Amino acid sequence: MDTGLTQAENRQLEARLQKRQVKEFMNVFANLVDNCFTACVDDFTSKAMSSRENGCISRCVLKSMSTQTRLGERFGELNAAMAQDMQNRQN
Amino acid sequence: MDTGLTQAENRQLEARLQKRQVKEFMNVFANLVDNCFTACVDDFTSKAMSSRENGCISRCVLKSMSTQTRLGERFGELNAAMAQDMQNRQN
Amino acid sequence: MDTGLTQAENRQLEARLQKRQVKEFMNVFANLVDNCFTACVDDFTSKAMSSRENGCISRCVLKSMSTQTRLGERFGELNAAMAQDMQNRQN
Amino acid sequence: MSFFGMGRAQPTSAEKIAAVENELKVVAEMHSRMVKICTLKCIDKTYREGELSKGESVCLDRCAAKFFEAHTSISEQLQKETANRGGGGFMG
Amino acid sequence: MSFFGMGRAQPTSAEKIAAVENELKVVAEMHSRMVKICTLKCIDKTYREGELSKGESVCLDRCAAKFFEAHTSISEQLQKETANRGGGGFMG
Amino acid sequence: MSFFGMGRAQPTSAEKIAAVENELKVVAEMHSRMVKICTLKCIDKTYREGELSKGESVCLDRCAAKFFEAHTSISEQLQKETANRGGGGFMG
Repeated sequence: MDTGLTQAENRQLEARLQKRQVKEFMNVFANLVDNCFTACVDDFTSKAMSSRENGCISRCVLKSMSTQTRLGERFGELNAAMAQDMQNRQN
Repeated sequence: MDTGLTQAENRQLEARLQKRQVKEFMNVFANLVDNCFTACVDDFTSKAMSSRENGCISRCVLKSMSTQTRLGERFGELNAAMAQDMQNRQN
Repeated sequence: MDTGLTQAENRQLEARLQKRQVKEFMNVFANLVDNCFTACVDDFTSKAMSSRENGCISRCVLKSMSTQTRLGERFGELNAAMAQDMQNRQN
Repeated sequence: MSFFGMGRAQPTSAEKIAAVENELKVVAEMHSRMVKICTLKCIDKTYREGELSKGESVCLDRCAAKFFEAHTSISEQLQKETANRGGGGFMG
Repeated sequence: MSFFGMGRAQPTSAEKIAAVENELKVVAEMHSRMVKICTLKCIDKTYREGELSKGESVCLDRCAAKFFEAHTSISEQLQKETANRGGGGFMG
Repeated sequence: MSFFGMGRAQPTSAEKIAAVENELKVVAEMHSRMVKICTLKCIDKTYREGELSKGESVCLDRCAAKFFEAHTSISEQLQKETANRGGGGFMG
Protein backbone atom coordinates (compact mmCIF):
# COMPACT_ATOMS: atom_id res chain seq x y z
CA MET A 1 0.00 0.00 0.00
CA ASP A 2 1.36 3.42 -0.91
CA THR A 3 0.77 5.34 2.26
CA GLY A 4 2.62 8.50 1.29
CA LEU A 5 4.54 8.43 4.56
CA THR A 6 8.18 9.35 5.15
CA GLN A 7 10.56 6.77 6.57
CA ALA A 8 10.37 8.25 10.06
CA GLU A 9 6.59 8.21 9.91
CA ASN A 10 6.68 4.61 8.73
CA ARG A 11 8.73 3.62 11.77
CA GLN A 12 6.19 5.28 14.06
CA LEU A 13 3.38 3.56 12.23
CA GLU A 14 5.20 0.23 12.55
CA ALA A 15 5.30 0.61 16.33
CA ARG A 16 1.60 1.42 16.48
CA LEU A 17 0.77 -1.54 14.29
CA GLN A 18 2.69 -3.92 16.51
CA LYS A 19 0.59 -2.85 19.46
CA ARG A 20 -2.51 -3.28 17.35
CA GLN A 21 -1.45 -6.79 16.35
CA VAL A 22 -1.02 -7.81 19.98
CA LYS A 23 -4.48 -6.43 20.68
CA GLU A 24 -5.97 -8.28 17.73
CA PHE A 25 -4.35 -11.52 18.77
CA MET A 26 -5.85 -11.09 22.22
CA ASN A 27 -9.27 -10.57 20.63
CA VAL A 28 -8.96 -13.67 18.48
CA PHE A 29 -7.89 -15.62 21.55
CA ALA A 30 -10.80 -14.31 23.64
CA ASN A 31 -13.34 -15.11 20.91
CA LEU A 32 -11.89 -18.58 20.51
CA VAL A 33 -12.12 -19.31 24.23
CA ASP A 34 -15.67 -17.97 24.46
CA ASN A 35 -16.79 -19.85 21.37
CA CYS A 36 -15.23 -23.20 22.31
CA PHE A 37 -16.27 -22.96 25.95
CA THR A 38 -19.86 -22.14 24.98
CA ALA A 39 -19.98 -24.98 22.47
CA CYS A 40 -18.23 -27.65 24.54
CA VAL A 41 -18.90 -27.08 28.25
CA ASP A 42 -22.40 -27.80 29.45
CA ASP A 43 -22.00 -30.15 32.38
CA PHE A 44 -21.81 -28.41 35.73
CA THR A 45 -22.09 -31.46 37.96
CA SER A 46 -18.34 -31.20 38.51
CA LYS A 47 -15.87 -28.35 38.72
CA ALA A 48 -13.21 -30.08 36.63
CA MET A 49 -13.45 -30.49 32.87
CA SER A 50 -14.42 -33.98 31.77
CA SER A 51 -12.36 -35.79 29.15
CA ARG A 52 -15.27 -35.39 26.72
CA GLU A 53 -15.23 -31.63 27.27
CA ASN A 54 -11.46 -31.45 26.97
CA GLY A 55 -11.57 -33.39 23.71
CA CYS A 56 -14.28 -31.15 22.32
CA ILE A 57 -12.34 -28.01 23.27
CA SER A 58 -9.16 -29.35 21.73
CA ARG A 59 -10.91 -30.13 18.44
CA CYS A 60 -12.66 -26.79 18.56
CA VAL A 61 -9.31 -25.00 18.92
CA LEU A 62 -7.88 -26.88 15.95
CA LYS A 63 -10.89 -26.20 13.79
CA SER A 64 -10.99 -22.54 14.81
CA MET A 65 -7.33 -22.13 13.86
CA SER A 66 -8.02 -23.64 10.44
CA THR A 67 -11.06 -21.43 10.06
CA GLN A 68 -9.01 -18.38 10.96
CA THR A 69 -6.30 -19.33 8.45
CA ARG A 70 -8.71 -20.14 5.65
CA LEU A 71 -10.82 -17.01 6.11
CA GLY A 72 -7.64 -14.96 6.43
CA GLU A 73 -6.55 -16.13 2.97
CA ARG A 74 -9.96 -15.49 1.45
CA PHE A 75 -10.14 -12.08 3.09
CA GLY A 76 -6.76 -11.13 1.68
CA GLU A 77 -7.75 -12.15 -1.85
CA LEU A 78 -11.14 -10.49 -1.73
CA ASN A 79 -9.76 -7.32 -0.22
CA ALA A 80 -7.05 -7.09 -2.91
CA ALA A 81 -9.64 -7.70 -5.63
CA MET A 82 -11.87 -5.00 -4.20
CA ALA A 83 -9.02 -2.49 -3.96
CA GLN A 84 -8.09 -3.27 -7.59
CA ASP A 85 -11.71 -2.87 -8.62
CA MET A 86 -11.98 0.53 -6.93
CA GLN A 87 -8.79 1.72 -8.58
CA ASN A 88 -10.04 0.61 -12.01
CA ARG A 89 -13.24 2.56 -11.57
CA GLN A 90 -11.34 5.70 -10.64
CA ASN A 91 -9.24 5.59 -13.84
CA MET B 1 -26.67 21.88 26.41
CA ASP B 2 -24.78 24.38 28.54
CA THR B 3 -21.34 22.87 28.63
CA GLY B 4 -19.59 25.73 30.36
CA LEU B 5 -16.88 25.70 27.72
CA THR B 6 -15.08 28.68 26.19
CA GLN B 7 -15.26 29.24 22.45
CA ALA B 8 -11.80 27.78 21.90
CA GLU B 9 -12.71 24.71 23.90
CA ASN B 10 -15.91 24.38 21.89
CA ARG B 11 -13.94 24.34 18.64
CA GLN B 12 -11.73 21.57 20.01
CA LEU B 13 -14.76 19.66 21.17
CA GLU B 14 -16.34 20.10 17.73
CA ALA B 15 -13.33 18.43 16.10
CA ARG B 16 -13.46 15.51 18.52
CA LEU B 17 -17.16 15.08 17.95
CA GLN B 18 -16.73 14.94 14.20
CA LYS B 19 -14.32 12.04 14.60
CA ARG B 20 -16.77 10.39 16.95
CA GLN B 21 -19.59 10.78 14.43
CA VAL B 22 -17.54 9.09 11.73
CA LYS B 23 -16.83 6.26 14.15
CA GLU B 24 -20.49 5.95 15.05
CA PHE B 25 -21.54 5.89 11.44
CA MET B 26 -19.06 3.08 10.85
CA ASN B 27 -20.58 1.17 13.78
CA VAL B 28 -24.11 1.61 12.48
CA PHE B 29 -22.94 0.46 9.06
CA ALA B 30 -21.18 -2.60 10.49
CA ASN B 31 -24.20 -3.59 12.58
CA LEU B 32 -26.47 -3.15 9.58
CA VAL B 33 -24.29 -5.36 7.38
CA ASP B 34 -23.99 -8.05 10.07
CA ASN B 35 -27.70 -7.99 10.82
CA CYS B 36 -28.89 -8.08 7.21
CA PHE B 37 -26.29 -10.65 6.15
CA THR B 38 -27.22 -12.91 9.06
CA ALA B 39 -30.94 -12.59 8.35
CA CYS B 40 -30.81 -12.89 4.55
CA VAL B 41 -27.89 -15.08 3.51
CA ASP B 42 -28.21 -18.76 4.25
CA ASP B 43 -27.55 -20.52 1.00
CA PHE B 44 -23.93 -21.50 0.49
CA THR B 45 -24.37 -23.68 -2.60
CA SER B 46 -23.02 -20.78 -4.64
CA LYS B 47 -20.49 -18.04 -4.02
CA ALA B 48 -22.58 -15.31 -5.61
CA MET B 49 -25.62 -13.79 -3.95
CA SER B 50 -28.93 -15.01 -5.36
CA SER B 51 -31.57 -12.54 -6.45
CA ARG B 52 -33.67 -13.64 -3.49
CA GLU B 53 -30.81 -12.85 -1.12
CA ASN B 54 -30.14 -9.52 -2.82
CA GLY B 55 -33.80 -8.59 -2.55
CA CYS B 56 -33.89 -9.51 1.11
CA ILE B 57 -30.75 -7.49 1.84
CA SER B 58 -32.07 -4.49 -0.01
CA ARG B 59 -35.36 -4.54 1.95
CA CYS B 60 -33.42 -5.13 5.16
CA VAL B 61 -31.31 -2.04 4.50
CA LEU B 62 -34.41 0.08 3.88
CA LYS B 63 -36.16 -1.18 6.97
CA SER B 64 -33.04 -0.74 9.09
CA MET B 65 -32.70 2.87 7.93
CA SER B 66 -36.32 3.54 8.89
CA THR B 67 -35.77 1.82 12.22
CA GLN B 68 -32.70 3.94 12.85
CA THR B 69 -34.57 7.13 11.98
CA ARG B 70 -37.64 6.27 14.05
CA LEU B 71 -35.69 5.18 17.12
CA GLY B 72 -33.44 8.22 16.74
CA GLU B 73 -36.51 10.47 17.02
CA ARG B 74 -37.89 8.57 20.00
CA PHE B 75 -34.49 8.55 21.69
CA GLY B 76 -34.19 12.31 21.27
CA GLU B 77 -37.64 12.93 22.78
CA LEU B 78 -37.17 10.53 25.68
CA ASN B 79 -33.69 11.83 26.45
CA ALA B 80 -34.94 15.43 26.49
CA ALA B 81 -37.85 14.44 28.75
CA MET B 82 -35.49 12.65 31.11
CA ALA B 83 -33.10 15.60 31.27
CA GLN B 84 -36.07 17.91 32.00
CA ASP B 85 -37.27 15.53 34.67
CA MET B 86 -33.89 15.42 36.37
CA GLN B 87 -33.65 19.21 36.35
CA ASN B 88 -37.12 19.51 37.91
CA ARG B 89 -36.14 17.18 40.72
CA GLN B 90 -33.04 19.20 41.46
CA ASN B 91 -35.03 22.42 41.92
CA MET C 1 1.30 -7.13 42.67
CA ASP C 2 4.87 -5.89 42.46
CA THR C 3 4.64 -3.47 39.61
CA GLY C 4 8.14 -2.07 39.88
CA LEU C 5 6.78 1.47 39.70
CA THR C 6 8.00 4.53 41.59
CA GLN C 7 5.64 6.38 43.92
CA ALA C 8 4.99 9.10 41.37
CA GLU C 9 4.24 6.50 38.72
CA ASN C 10 1.90 4.74 41.12
CA ARG C 11 -0.07 7.94 41.62
CA GLN C 12 -0.44 8.33 37.87
CA LEU C 13 -1.50 4.71 37.57
CA GLU C 14 -4.02 5.20 40.36
CA ALA C 15 -5.66 8.03 38.43
CA ARG C 16 -5.84 5.93 35.26
CA LEU C 17 -7.33 3.02 37.17
CA GLN C 18 -10.04 5.19 38.67
CA LYS C 19 -11.15 6.17 35.18
CA ARG C 20 -11.04 2.53 34.16
CA GLN C 21 -13.19 1.56 37.12
CA VAL C 22 -15.85 4.10 36.19
CA LYS C 23 -15.80 2.71 32.65
CA GLU C 24 -16.11 -0.84 33.92
CA PHE C 25 -18.98 0.04 36.17
CA MET C 26 -20.74 1.59 33.19
CA ASN C 27 -20.21 -1.61 31.23
CA VAL C 28 -21.59 -3.78 34.03
CA PHE C 29 -24.58 -1.47 34.26
CA ALA C 30 -25.19 -1.55 30.50
CA ASN C 31 -24.95 -5.34 30.37
CA LEU C 32 -27.31 -5.63 33.32
CA VAL C 33 -29.91 -3.37 31.69
CA ASP C 34 -29.65 -5.18 28.35
CA ASN C 35 -29.83 -8.59 29.96
CA CYS C 36 -32.77 -7.85 32.27
CA PHE C 37 -34.68 -5.90 29.62
CA THR C 38 -34.23 -8.71 27.10
CA ALA C 39 -35.32 -11.35 29.62
CA CYS C 40 -38.24 -9.49 31.17
CA VAL C 41 -39.83 -7.17 28.62
CA ASP C 42 -41.78 -8.80 25.83
CA ASP C 43 -45.16 -7.17 25.84
CA PHE C 44 -45.43 -4.19 23.50
CA THR C 45 -49.17 -3.66 23.70
CA SER C 46 -48.48 -0.75 26.04
CA LYS C 47 -45.71 1.81 26.34
CA ALA C 48 -45.51 1.62 30.14
CA MET C 49 -43.95 -1.29 31.97
CA SER C 50 -46.47 -3.67 33.51
CA SER C 51 -46.18 -4.65 37.17
CA ARG C 52 -45.19 -8.15 36.04
CA GLU C 53 -42.34 -6.70 33.97
CA ASN C 54 -41.26 -4.40 36.77
CA GLY C 55 -41.18 -7.29 39.22
CA CYS C 56 -39.17 -9.41 36.83
CA ILE C 57 -36.67 -6.60 36.25
CA SER C 58 -36.31 -5.97 39.96
CA ARG C 59 -35.61 -9.66 40.67
CA CYS C 60 -33.26 -9.79 37.69
CA VAL C 61 -31.28 -6.85 39.09
CA LEU C 62 -30.99 -8.52 42.50
CA LYS C 63 -29.91 -11.82 41.02
CA SER C 64 -27.45 -10.15 38.68
CA MET C 65 -25.84 -8.32 41.57
CA SER C 66 -25.46 -11.58 43.51
CA THR C 67 -24.05 -13.23 40.39
CA GLN C 68 -21.58 -10.39 39.96
CA THR C 69 -20.50 -10.64 43.61
CA ARG C 70 -20.20 -14.42 43.61
CA LEU C 71 -18.30 -14.61 40.33
CA GLY C 72 -16.11 -11.74 41.46
CA GLU C 73 -15.05 -13.76 44.51
CA ARG C 74 -14.42 -16.90 42.45
CA PHE C 75 -12.51 -14.91 39.86
CA GLY C 76 -10.27 -13.41 42.53
CA GLU C 77 -9.50 -16.82 44.03
CA LEU C 78 -8.88 -18.50 40.70
CA ASN C 79 -6.76 -15.64 39.43
CA ALA C 80 -4.62 -15.69 42.58
CA ALA C 81 -4.21 -19.48 42.32
CA MET C 82 -3.20 -19.18 38.68
CA ALA C 83 -0.65 -16.45 39.43
CA GLN C 84 0.79 -18.61 42.22
CA ASP C 85 0.91 -21.59 39.89
CA MET C 86 2.78 -19.63 37.23
CA GLN C 87 5.31 -18.37 39.77
CA ASN C 88 5.91 -21.92 41.05
CA ARG C 89 6.64 -23.13 37.53
CA GLN C 90 9.15 -20.36 36.97
CA ASN C 91 11.15 -21.31 40.08
CA MET D 1 -28.17 11.80 31.72
CA SER D 2 -25.32 13.16 33.73
CA PHE D 3 -23.18 10.40 35.19
CA PHE D 4 -20.00 12.44 35.13
CA GLY D 5 -20.01 15.47 37.38
CA MET D 6 -17.51 18.25 36.92
CA GLY D 7 -17.49 19.07 40.58
CA ARG D 8 -13.79 19.53 41.27
CA ALA D 9 -12.16 22.94 41.32
CA GLN D 10 -10.80 24.40 38.09
CA PRO D 11 -10.71 21.53 35.63
CA THR D 12 -8.35 22.03 32.71
CA SER D 13 -9.59 22.53 29.16
CA ALA D 14 -8.69 18.97 28.24
CA GLU D 15 -10.58 17.64 31.25
CA LYS D 16 -13.67 19.69 30.48
CA ILE D 17 -13.68 18.57 26.85
CA ALA D 18 -13.14 14.95 27.84
CA ALA D 19 -16.04 15.18 30.30
CA VAL D 20 -18.47 16.48 27.68
CA GLU D 21 -17.19 13.97 25.14
CA ASN D 22 -17.62 11.16 27.64
CA GLU D 23 -21.16 12.20 28.41
CA LEU D 24 -22.06 12.20 24.73
CA LYS D 25 -20.36 8.85 24.29
CA VAL D 26 -22.46 7.35 27.09
CA VAL D 27 -25.64 8.67 25.44
CA ALA D 28 -24.55 7.38 22.02
CA GLU D 29 -23.82 3.93 23.41
CA MET D 30 -27.21 3.80 25.10
CA HIS D 31 -28.81 4.74 21.79
CA SER D 32 -26.94 2.04 19.95
CA ARG D 33 -27.89 -0.62 22.52
CA MET D 34 -31.53 0.46 22.26
CA VAL D 35 -31.48 0.12 18.47
CA LYS D 36 -30.01 -3.37 18.74
CA ILE D 37 -32.46 -4.61 21.38
CA CYS D 38 -35.61 -3.01 19.96
CA THR D 39 -34.74 -4.30 16.47
CA LEU D 40 -34.53 -7.80 17.94
CA LYS D 41 -37.81 -7.35 19.83
CA CYS D 42 -39.86 -5.71 17.08
CA ILE D 43 -38.59 -6.32 13.56
CA ASP D 44 -39.67 -9.35 11.55
CA LYS D 45 -36.47 -11.10 10.49
CA THR D 46 -37.79 -12.41 7.16
CA TYR D 47 -37.60 -8.94 5.61
CA ARG D 48 -40.43 -9.63 3.22
CA GLU D 49 -41.18 -5.90 3.28
CA GLY D 50 -38.79 -2.97 2.98
CA GLU D 51 -41.04 -0.66 4.96
CA LEU D 52 -41.84 -0.73 8.65
CA SER D 53 -45.30 -2.20 9.16
CA LYS D 54 -47.73 -0.34 11.41
CA GLY D 55 -47.20 -3.03 14.05
CA GLU D 56 -43.43 -2.75 13.89
CA SER D 57 -43.52 1.05 14.13
CA VAL D 58 -45.73 1.03 17.20
CA CYS D 59 -43.62 -1.72 18.75
CA LEU D 60 -40.46 0.35 18.24
CA ASP D 61 -42.03 3.40 19.90
CA ARG D 62 -43.14 1.38 22.91
CA CYS D 63 -39.88 -0.50 23.11
CA ALA D 64 -37.98 2.80 23.23
CA ALA D 65 -40.23 4.13 26.01
CA LYS D 66 -39.88 0.92 28.00
CA PHE D 67 -36.13 0.84 27.50
CA PHE D 68 -35.83 4.30 29.05
CA GLU D 69 -38.18 3.36 31.87
CA ALA D 70 -36.15 0.21 32.60
CA HIS D 71 -32.94 2.23 32.49
CA THR D 72 -34.21 4.69 35.06
CA SER D 73 -35.73 2.15 37.41
CA ILE D 74 -32.68 -0.13 37.30
CA SER D 75 -30.40 2.83 37.93
CA GLU D 76 -32.49 3.83 40.99
CA GLN D 77 -32.63 0.27 42.30
CA LEU D 78 -28.87 -0.11 41.96
CA GLN D 79 -28.30 3.10 43.91
CA LYS D 80 -30.61 1.91 46.67
CA GLU D 81 -29.11 -1.58 46.85
CA THR D 82 -25.57 -0.28 46.81
CA ALA D 83 -26.39 2.09 49.66
CA ASN D 84 -27.99 -0.77 51.63
CA ARG D 85 -25.00 -3.01 51.15
CA GLY D 86 -22.83 -0.29 52.63
CA GLY D 87 -21.18 1.48 49.75
CA GLY D 88 -18.85 -1.24 48.60
CA GLY D 89 -21.52 -2.45 46.25
CA PHE D 90 -21.48 -5.47 44.03
CA MET D 91 -18.42 -4.52 42.04
CA GLY D 92 -16.27 -6.21 44.65
CA MET E 1 -11.27 -0.08 1.24
CA SER E 2 -10.68 3.62 1.58
CA PHE E 3 -13.29 5.29 3.73
CA PHE E 4 -10.91 7.90 5.09
CA GLY E 5 -9.54 10.28 2.51
CA MET E 6 -6.49 12.36 3.20
CA GLY E 7 -7.70 15.14 0.94
CA ARG E 8 -6.96 18.21 3.04
CA ALA E 9 -3.83 20.28 2.59
CA GLN E 10 -0.67 19.34 4.49
CA PRO E 11 -1.73 16.89 7.13
CA THR E 12 0.66 16.54 10.03
CA SER E 13 2.68 13.37 10.65
CA ALA E 14 0.39 12.34 13.48
CA GLU E 15 -2.67 12.84 11.26
CA LYS E 16 -1.20 10.81 8.43
CA ILE E 17 -0.23 7.96 10.74
CA ALA E 18 -3.64 8.03 12.41
CA ALA E 19 -5.32 7.91 9.00
CA VAL E 20 -3.39 4.82 7.89
CA GLU E 21 -3.88 3.20 11.28
CA ASN E 22 -7.59 3.90 11.10
CA GLU E 23 -7.87 2.37 7.66
CA LEU E 24 -6.14 -0.80 8.82
CA LYS E 25 -8.34 -0.88 11.90
CA VAL E 26 -11.47 -0.73 9.76
CA VAL E 27 -10.17 -3.60 7.64
CA ALA E 28 -9.24 -5.66 10.72
CA GLU E 29 -12.67 -5.15 12.24
CA MET E 30 -14.37 -6.23 9.03
CA HIS E 31 -12.18 -9.35 9.03
CA SER E 32 -13.07 -10.15 12.61
CA ARG E 33 -16.81 -9.71 11.94
CA MET E 34 -16.54 -11.97 8.90
CA VAL E 35 -14.85 -14.71 10.96
CA LYS E 36 -17.57 -14.51 13.59
CA ILE E 37 -20.48 -14.61 11.13
CA CYS E 38 -19.07 -17.22 8.77
CA THR E 39 -18.13 -19.48 11.71
CA LEU E 40 -21.76 -19.26 12.85
CA LYS E 41 -23.05 -19.98 9.34
CA CYS E 42 -20.67 -22.80 8.38
CA ILE E 43 -19.08 -24.60 11.32
CA ASP E 44 -20.77 -27.56 12.99
CA LYS E 45 -21.04 -26.69 16.68
CA THR E 46 -20.65 -30.26 17.97
CA TYR E 47 -16.92 -30.27 17.17
CA ARG E 48 -16.81 -33.99 16.60
CA GLU E 49 -13.92 -33.42 14.21
CA GLY E 50 -10.84 -31.23 14.66
CA GLU E 51 -10.42 -30.65 10.95
CA LEU E 52 -12.57 -28.61 8.63
CA SER E 53 -14.76 -30.94 6.58
CA LYS E 54 -14.90 -30.44 2.83
CA GLY E 55 -18.39 -28.99 3.23
CA GLU E 56 -17.30 -26.54 5.92
CA SER E 57 -14.30 -25.39 3.88
CA VAL E 58 -16.37 -24.70 0.79
CA CYS E 59 -19.02 -22.98 2.91
CA LEU E 60 -16.38 -20.68 4.45
CA ASP E 61 -15.05 -19.70 1.01
CA ARG E 62 -18.51 -18.89 -0.26
CA CYS E 63 -19.52 -17.13 2.92
CA ALA E 64 -16.45 -14.90 2.63
CA ALA E 65 -17.26 -14.05 -1.00
CA LYS E 66 -20.89 -13.30 -0.15
CA PHE E 67 -19.91 -11.21 2.85
CA PHE E 68 -17.78 -8.96 0.63
CA GLU E 69 -20.54 -8.79 -1.98
CA ALA E 70 -23.10 -7.84 0.68
CA HIS E 71 -20.71 -5.23 2.08
CA THR E 72 -20.27 -3.58 -1.29
CA SER E 73 -23.90 -3.65 -2.30
CA ILE E 74 -25.10 -2.34 1.07
CA SER E 75 -22.51 0.41 0.96
CA GLU E 76 -23.72 1.45 -2.52
CA GLN E 77 -27.36 1.29 -1.52
CA LEU E 78 -26.72 3.43 1.56
CA GLN E 79 -24.98 6.05 -0.54
CA LYS E 80 -27.87 6.14 -2.98
CA GLU E 81 -30.55 6.29 -0.27
CA THR E 82 -28.69 8.94 1.68
CA ALA E 83 -28.38 11.06 -1.47
CA ASN E 84 -32.12 10.58 -2.19
CA ARG E 85 -33.10 11.61 1.31
CA GLY E 86 -31.18 14.83 0.80
CA GLY E 87 -27.88 14.40 2.53
CA GLY E 88 -29.06 14.43 6.12
CA GLY E 89 -29.31 10.69 5.98
CA PHE E 90 -30.69 8.31 8.53
CA MET E 91 -28.24 9.14 11.27
CA GLY E 92 -30.58 11.96 12.36
CA MET F 1 -1.70 -13.67 34.02
CA SER F 2 1.26 -11.93 32.47
CA PHE F 3 0.86 -11.60 28.74
CA PHE F 4 2.83 -8.40 28.52
CA GLY F 5 6.45 -8.64 29.52
CA MET F 6 8.46 -5.55 30.29
CA GLY F 7 11.65 -7.15 29.08
CA ARG F 8 13.22 -4.34 27.13
CA ALA F 9 15.84 -2.05 28.65
CA GLN F 10 14.77 1.06 30.53
CA PRO F 11 11.10 1.55 29.73
CA THR F 12 9.78 5.07 30.25
CA SER F 13 7.28 5.92 32.98
CA ALA F 14 4.47 6.12 30.46
CA GLU F 15 5.38 2.72 29.06
CA LYS F 16 5.53 1.10 32.50
CA ILE F 17 2.16 2.56 33.49
CA ALA F 18 0.62 1.50 30.19
CA ALA F 19 1.95 -2.04 30.67
CA VAL F 20 0.41 -2.40 34.13
CA GLU F 21 -2.81 -0.80 32.94
CA ASN F 22 -2.92 -3.17 29.98
CA GLU F 23 -2.44 -6.19 32.19
CA LEU F 24 -5.30 -5.13 34.45
CA LYS F 25 -7.46 -4.43 31.42
CA VAL F 26 -6.87 -7.95 30.11
CA VAL F 27 -7.87 -9.39 33.49
CA ALA F 28 -10.97 -7.17 33.68
CA GLU F 29 -12.06 -8.21 30.21
CA MET F 30 -11.64 -11.88 31.06
CA HIS F 31 -13.75 -11.31 34.16
CA SER F 32 -16.47 -9.62 32.18
CA ARG F 33 -16.55 -12.42 29.58
CA MET F 34 -16.79 -15.00 32.35
CA VAL F 35 -19.75 -13.21 33.92
CA LYS F 36 -21.53 -13.09 30.57
CA ILE F 37 -20.93 -16.76 29.71
CA CYS F 38 -21.58 -18.21 33.16
CA THR F 39 -24.78 -16.16 33.50
CA LEU F 40 -25.94 -17.68 30.20
CA LYS F 41 -24.98 -21.18 31.32
CA CYS F 42 -26.33 -21.08 34.89
CA ILE F 43 -29.01 -18.47 35.49
CA ASP F 44 -32.69 -19.24 34.92
CA LYS F 45 -33.93 -16.58 32.49
CA THR F 46 -37.47 -16.40 33.89
CA TYR F 47 -36.30 -14.51 36.98
CA ARG F 48 -39.09 -15.87 39.14
CA GLU F 49 -36.75 -15.50 42.12
CA GLY F 50 -34.54 -12.58 43.08
CA GLU F 51 -32.04 -14.74 44.92
CA LEU F 52 -29.59 -17.22 43.50
CA SER F 53 -30.88 -20.73 44.03
CA LYS F 54 -28.55 -23.33 45.51
CA GLY F 55 -28.27 -24.93 42.08
CA GLU F 56 -27.44 -21.65 40.37
CA SER F 57 -24.79 -20.79 42.98
CA VAL F 58 -23.03 -24.12 42.61
CA CYS F 59 -23.28 -23.90 38.84
CA LEU F 60 -21.63 -20.44 38.89
CA ASP F 61 -18.75 -21.72 41.05
CA ARG F 62 -18.10 -24.67 38.74
CA CYS F 63 -18.53 -22.59 35.61
CA ALA F 64 -15.90 -20.16 36.90
CA ALA F 65 -13.47 -23.00 37.65
CA LYS F 66 -14.05 -24.57 34.25
CA PHE F 67 -13.68 -21.25 32.47
CA PHE F 68 -10.22 -20.79 34.00
CA GLU F 69 -9.28 -24.37 33.19
CA ALA F 70 -10.40 -23.93 29.58
CA HIS F 71 -8.50 -20.65 29.35
CA THR F 72 -5.28 -22.26 30.50
CA SER F 73 -5.55 -25.38 28.38
CA ILE F 74 -6.49 -23.43 25.24
CA SER F 75 -3.62 -21.04 25.83
CA GLU F 76 -1.19 -23.96 26.13
CA GLN F 77 -2.61 -25.71 23.08
CA LEU F 78 -2.31 -22.54 21.00
CA GLN F 79 1.32 -22.13 22.01
CA LYS F 80 2.07 -25.71 21.03
CA GLU F 81 0.22 -25.55 17.72
CA THR F 82 1.77 -22.22 16.83
CA ALA F 83 5.25 -23.63 17.55
CA ASN F 84 4.45 -26.71 15.41
CA ARG F 85 3.26 -24.62 12.50
CA GLY F 86 6.57 -22.79 12.59
CA GLY F 87 6.00 -19.52 14.36
CA GLY F 88 3.85 -17.76 11.80
CA GLY F 89 0.80 -19.19 13.47
CA PHE F 90 -2.79 -18.90 12.41
CA MET F 91 -2.98 -15.13 12.41
CA GLY F 92 -1.70 -15.17 8.83
